[in-house]
Amino acid sequence: MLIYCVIGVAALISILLSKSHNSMTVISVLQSSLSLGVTAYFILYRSLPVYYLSNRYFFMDHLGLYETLITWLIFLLTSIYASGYMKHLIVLNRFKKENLKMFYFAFNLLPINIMFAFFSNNLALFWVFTELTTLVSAVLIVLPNAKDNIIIALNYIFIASTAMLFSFIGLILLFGLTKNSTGTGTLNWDSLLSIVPSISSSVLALSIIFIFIGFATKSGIAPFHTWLPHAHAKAPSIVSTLLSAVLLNVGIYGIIRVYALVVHTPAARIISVIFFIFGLFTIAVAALTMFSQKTIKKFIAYSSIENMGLILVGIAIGTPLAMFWILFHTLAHSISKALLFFSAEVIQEQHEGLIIGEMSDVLRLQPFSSFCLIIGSLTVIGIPLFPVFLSKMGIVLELANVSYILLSISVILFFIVASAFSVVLMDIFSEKSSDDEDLPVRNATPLTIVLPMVILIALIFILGVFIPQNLNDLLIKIVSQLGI
Amino acid sequence: MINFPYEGILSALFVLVLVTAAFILTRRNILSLFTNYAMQSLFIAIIALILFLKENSVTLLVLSILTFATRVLIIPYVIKKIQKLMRIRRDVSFHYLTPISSLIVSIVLIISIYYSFYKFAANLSLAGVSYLGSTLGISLTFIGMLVIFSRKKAITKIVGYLVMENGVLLFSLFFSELPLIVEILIILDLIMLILIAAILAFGIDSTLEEFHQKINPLQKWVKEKF
Amino acid sequence: MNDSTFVFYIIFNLFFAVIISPFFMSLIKKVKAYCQGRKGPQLFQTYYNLMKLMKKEVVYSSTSSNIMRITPYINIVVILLSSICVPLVFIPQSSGSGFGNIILFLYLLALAKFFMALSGLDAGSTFGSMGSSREMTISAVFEPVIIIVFAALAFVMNTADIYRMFTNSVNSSMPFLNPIKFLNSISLFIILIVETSRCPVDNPETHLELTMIHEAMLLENTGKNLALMELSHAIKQTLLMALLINLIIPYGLITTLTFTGVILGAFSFFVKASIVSVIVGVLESSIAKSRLFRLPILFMMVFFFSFLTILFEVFLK
Amino acid sequence: MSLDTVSLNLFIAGMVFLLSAAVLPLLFLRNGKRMLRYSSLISAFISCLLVVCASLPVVVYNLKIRFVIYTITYFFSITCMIDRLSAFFIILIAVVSLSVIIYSFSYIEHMIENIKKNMIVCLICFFIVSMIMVVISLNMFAFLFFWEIMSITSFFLVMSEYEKAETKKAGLFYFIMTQLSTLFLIFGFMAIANISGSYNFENLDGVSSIAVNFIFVSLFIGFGIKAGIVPFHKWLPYAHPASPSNVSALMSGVMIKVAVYGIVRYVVDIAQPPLWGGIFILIMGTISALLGVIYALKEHDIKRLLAYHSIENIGIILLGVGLFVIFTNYNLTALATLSILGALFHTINHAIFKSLLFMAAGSVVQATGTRNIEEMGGLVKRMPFTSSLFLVGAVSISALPPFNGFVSELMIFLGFFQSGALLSPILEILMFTCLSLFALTSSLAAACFVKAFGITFLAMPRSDHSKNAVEVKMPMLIGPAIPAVLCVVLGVFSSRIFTFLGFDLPIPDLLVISSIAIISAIAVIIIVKISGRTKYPVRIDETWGCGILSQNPKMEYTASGFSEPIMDIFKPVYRTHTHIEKEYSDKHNTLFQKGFAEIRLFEIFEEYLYMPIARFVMKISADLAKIQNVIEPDSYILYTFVTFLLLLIIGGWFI
Repeated sequence: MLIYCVIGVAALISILLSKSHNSMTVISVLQSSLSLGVTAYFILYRSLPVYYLSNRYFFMDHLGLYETLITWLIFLLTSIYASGYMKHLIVLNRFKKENLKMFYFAFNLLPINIMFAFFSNNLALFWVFTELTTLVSAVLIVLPNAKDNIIIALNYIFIASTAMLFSFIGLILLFGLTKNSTGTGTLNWDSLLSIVPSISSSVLALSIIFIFIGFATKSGIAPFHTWLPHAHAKAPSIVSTLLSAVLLNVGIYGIIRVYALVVHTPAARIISVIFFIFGLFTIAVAALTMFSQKTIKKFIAYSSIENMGLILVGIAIGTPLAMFWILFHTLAHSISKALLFFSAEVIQEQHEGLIIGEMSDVLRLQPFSSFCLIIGSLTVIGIPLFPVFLSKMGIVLELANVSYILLSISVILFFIVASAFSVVLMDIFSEKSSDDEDLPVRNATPLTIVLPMVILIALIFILGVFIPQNLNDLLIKIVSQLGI
Repeated sequence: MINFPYEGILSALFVLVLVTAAFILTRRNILSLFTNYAMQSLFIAIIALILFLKENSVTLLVLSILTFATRVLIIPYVIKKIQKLMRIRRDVSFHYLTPISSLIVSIVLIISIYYSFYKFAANLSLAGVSYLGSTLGISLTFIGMLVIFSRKKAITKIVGYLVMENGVLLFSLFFSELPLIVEILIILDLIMLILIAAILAFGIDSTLEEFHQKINPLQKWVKEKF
Repeated sequence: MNDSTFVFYIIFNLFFAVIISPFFMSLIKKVKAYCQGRKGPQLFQTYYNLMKLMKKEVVYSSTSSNIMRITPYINIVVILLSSICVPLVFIPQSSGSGFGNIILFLYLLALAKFFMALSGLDAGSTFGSMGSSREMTISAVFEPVIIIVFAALAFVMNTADIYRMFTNSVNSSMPFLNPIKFLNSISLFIILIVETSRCPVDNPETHLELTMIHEAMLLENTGKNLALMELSHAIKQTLLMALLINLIIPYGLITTLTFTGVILGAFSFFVKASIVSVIVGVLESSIAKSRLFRLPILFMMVFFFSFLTILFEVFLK
Repeated sequence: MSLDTVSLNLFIAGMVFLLSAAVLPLLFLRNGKRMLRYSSLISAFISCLLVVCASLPVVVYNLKIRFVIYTITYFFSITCMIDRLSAFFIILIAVVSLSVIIYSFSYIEHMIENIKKNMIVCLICFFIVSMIMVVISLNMFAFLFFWEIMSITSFFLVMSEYEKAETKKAGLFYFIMTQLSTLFLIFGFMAIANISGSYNFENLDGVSSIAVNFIFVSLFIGFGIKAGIVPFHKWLPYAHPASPSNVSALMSGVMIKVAVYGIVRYVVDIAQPPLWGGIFILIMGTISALLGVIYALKEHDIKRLLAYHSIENIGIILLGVGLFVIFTNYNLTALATLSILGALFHTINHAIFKSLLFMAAGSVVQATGTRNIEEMGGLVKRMPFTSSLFLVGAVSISALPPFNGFVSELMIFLGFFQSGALLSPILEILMFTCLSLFALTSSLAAACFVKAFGITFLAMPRSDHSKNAVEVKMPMLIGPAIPAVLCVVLGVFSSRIFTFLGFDLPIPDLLVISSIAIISAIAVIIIVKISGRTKYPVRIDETWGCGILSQNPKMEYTASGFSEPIMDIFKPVYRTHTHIEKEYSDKHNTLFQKGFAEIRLFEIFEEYLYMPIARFVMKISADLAKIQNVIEPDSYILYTFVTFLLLLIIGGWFI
């Protein structure tokens, strides 16, 4: 735990001191690779969970480490991608040179923040860190040189923090309940795990709903998802990658932790019904809005909302197998979402300003990134050779045991999503106006932009067909630790 | 301690808090909004003080001092300073709800939350004043949200958010105080949030270049501090 | 033992069909001539025509491909094969090779028609292609009707093999005038008219471009090709007449191979077939050719008759 | 080494070859050298051979080889079983892909970019692998796994010429329909998993009828969409013409059969559908057959014509399956085996002659550069081999005797004929109408192929493309030659094959018949030679045109002219609507200046079934998008406010 703090603080200070752009990217790459190494070491060799501080506010358990692993992986790839990408933005004068230092400071602060959120045993502490991530990501959104970024950032802060306030009320309720039943109230997750069965179920359900509202907004569940598409469309792609691949996981992590508390109590029935309603509503809204999206990044944002809805449905099922596939799905989704955003950004820059219908010769101008876009969207739809197929099939199998109507609704919604993807991809790729001579100049894609995409494709192909043994054991350990 | 009628004073303070909330809902002049907010925080600090006198747990005392310091002094000062830069005087336009209808909605809100919480009060052994206090806390949060979406200007939305924050504090006072460290962290987080929201609000109303010039001195100011 | 009789049957049936069928063609021409008050050609005229055509020179059009060259041979071979399917005089024991299958017989005729239509198209002249287009239209609409008639027959005789059908009709003691036999005979007679493109469907005599269908396809054939086509047309007519005769009035038909039986059977078939061709000749000269798009109504009538046979059979039983 | 281990090793060796053939072009995507593609195609060729000899013994000796290839997690495992039915389908797939691979040796060289050439070779190999794996997968997960890979690889193959606008529509249509079919399959499989507990295809005969009915309907629709049964057939006439010919040969020859495999596997093995199920299949089969051939008649694009004919033949196969179900419900086992064998034999026949026709059509399209038969003609002289191959295909598809199409349609006919006396009167009338419609279909098919062959190949070339068309290179002739030979062999030796496999069926022995035909042909030629000795040699002269001087192509019959009488008889089915535009030179619309008139065929299914649903979904998504496009936060916070309140109040009362 301390190692992380040391790496983080060192990175932050060195960014404040460093002057040139390259040094900042090198620092962020270094920080992320180091922390990734440390997390991998912890997962493989340390006996978990480990508790810190006297009042056990921080702890490291398998779920936390798994999510941190995903965070640092995505952050490493984004920082490699960022070097080439930021230069491009500065050249195009869409990013002020002097803001760069602040941008990189916030850019490095965000994963540290998220990591601490994952390591906080105390739910209130987790709440604080999630609130901080909203602020830091708002700063990241606002920095590029565009007017309506500010409105969107403000919009994001308001929606997220108002909802978080409600989940804070839920926390207070929970704290009061534990105080009534055991004298001294506690919000530490592991002690809660033992106290909760003894609490009266109706108030517990109410507090869980309150908490769920906050975290649902953070992870883009249906009626509260409205900030997500705008934030993703306007923010620079590295920020929107972090937002959708990592930040949404924080919300889902919170919901999983809270649901794990309540899964064996009588309140679980009402909670899973509400989760089902919200989950299916999210998939429906996202699936239907996808058809008429005009910018690629907004379209991808809606597909992440759809995936979050799917994860919520998976959580609502509540069986250990469903939870196994949910965790696998978060990893698969983060990877494919990162790949989609990277390739979408390259295509968007190549055809800057053009909406989906008007782009022509996309495949010939940027062959590699359009290939990645196709692979990414195929992964998200759930085509066999890719990982999401396994998780979707797993969830569908579990749904079949729960109830048949839910299964039919969700399978029909997956079908609508797949057709939405095909409609949009057709619009992007099939326009071919000019012949070879007067093709517009092709944006150079330096190695730093291509490398992360290649790594991501390799990861997707590996995960699609073969689940590594220690990943499998890690997920099984998480599920057993959550007590589902 | 002298056992003068706590319930009477507390209910009086509740009324005062709700009156300030009503004012925030309806007032057009921004400066008066800030003063209303400061008074509301003052009342809540007093409530905390009385609760401390009633149950004399140290955290309550520290809490009331803290709320007094931050919510009555520092935050209004920061907002006023930012507001001076923005040179906006009045937030005229309303959205979705006119002042009258927003007041009616808040009344309905308070009643419905009171009744919907009735079931829980039974098995939470919440009696009289503290039950009223916690339901008022939640309804104050909802009123804060009402302010956010019914006012056009960003600065008034920030004040709305602060009112919600007060509501949460009120609820935690009556329902169950959280450990002190958590409270402090939440207040820190609140300050950070208000700072950034205010800068953004300023950014919306001025042109882009001005916004970036303003940000740079702020960056330098932040750098000197740390 | 029955293999050798089957071989003898094949050779006999083939030669018998080849020899007597041109006679019926000229008989029908003679009857039509008498109806129109003129003397008409002598009875063996068709034989002389065939011999003459054999000696004539063969002319191929420049645009035609080798489809034109192979179609006459395919036509004659297919018709000879189908003549084996329909026993004219004596019925062999059903051999293993399943020769008698009705659908095989029908589709052999369809194969002949298919190649004749292609050769019509091959020359590239509008007459030929119009003929083949009309021929395919009629066959497209009429073939299902023929299958329904055969299905009704198969349903009545509960077998799909022509040999067993004929043996059943010979042995069965059905009285002459029962309704099923009557309906069958009408539908078979109409099939004979349509398949050999007689009057209401198509006018065999004329060479006026608009009215001829069957003749249009043969327009480009010359010399021995024309002879072969004419011969196969004649044999087809005999086979269809045989189907009609042997099912409805099977008196001359024999199942055991005796010398006198064969002679008598052949003679009785000859008499019966000439009676039928006289009827055809009289019918042809009494009706005018109907418009192409009025034909489906005629076909519906046959469909209706076979539907009736099935209903009678189902409800009578 | 017992027989099944030998065939198993052969099969695995085949699969390894095929996978290596697929991966090879991927590694060198950009280089254009032909040797790369040839080597991968050769290895694919060898693998097909291996797979055929692996599955032959299984069919003959009715073995059952069960093996597990790979387990991803403990219950998602790819378990496979090769039994007689799947081995039969493997042979079908392997034979057709064998000929298509040879055909693609030179067909692919005509494409332009190197990437596209390599990509197509790789995707074709993946496509074949996925189809073979679908046919042998025992586990539900494996079935869906390969089913989706099959759809995706074929989708990319259809999209290979993505520049054209029509490929975009075809690709979109195809992708959505395949996803729809997977949706229904998931329903069916989940229901089976719920009832039978295990994820393998277990026999669930003793099960309550409601569940079995639901499973039957959802699986039938799922497989029906992929097979192209009438209400769901609309993607087929778009996807096949848009994809390159060797791909459409593979798709319509083989992919549709994989869907038929699904239906047959369900009907034969998993659960016996009830009587009404059999009638349902029979009716769907008749409708698809009839509408398939009627729409084919109006088509002038050669590949769309062939695509519609695939729908017709699928209908015929379904007829056989429907008869099988009805007969088993009345437990007439002899007739049941006859009709199911007829259906399966027609599946392999259709696979063979349809791939032959598509390949021949592909070479014609490549030689003349256009797909419209109205611009072709006179190709028989310029491309003799391709036209003779097309002729063989045309004759066998219109079910004429010596070829294989005739035998399978004959078996289904016999099924109908002999069903007469045994069933209840109402069923009797249904059988009678289906028989008449089936007969109508096969006669219309013959008419349609006379038109297709006659107008495309015979008479004079109607445009200068077809005037300077030139015969295609060798591989593009050997490719189709294999199925042509198979058409003849399967046709002639059909009854011998059936007796060898242990079924005795009342079908005629075409071997004896064709030998007699050859003898009589020789006899006729000799007689004609003797009697026809004329002085004059054969003379080549002008076609007789009632005295006009020179024949010009304008005077020839066109395809629409040829099929116009038939279309006139079936006018109510086509429901053409005329579209007239007039322009007048003065404002009172009195002086007519110029105009444009057109008879447009009304796409019933597209207008009434597909388009309304698409428009409805698009409208909803437009409204939803409009709500969420606003930048200001107010409306969003209002939504959250309302949701919180509702949750709280409802929560308060209900919990």
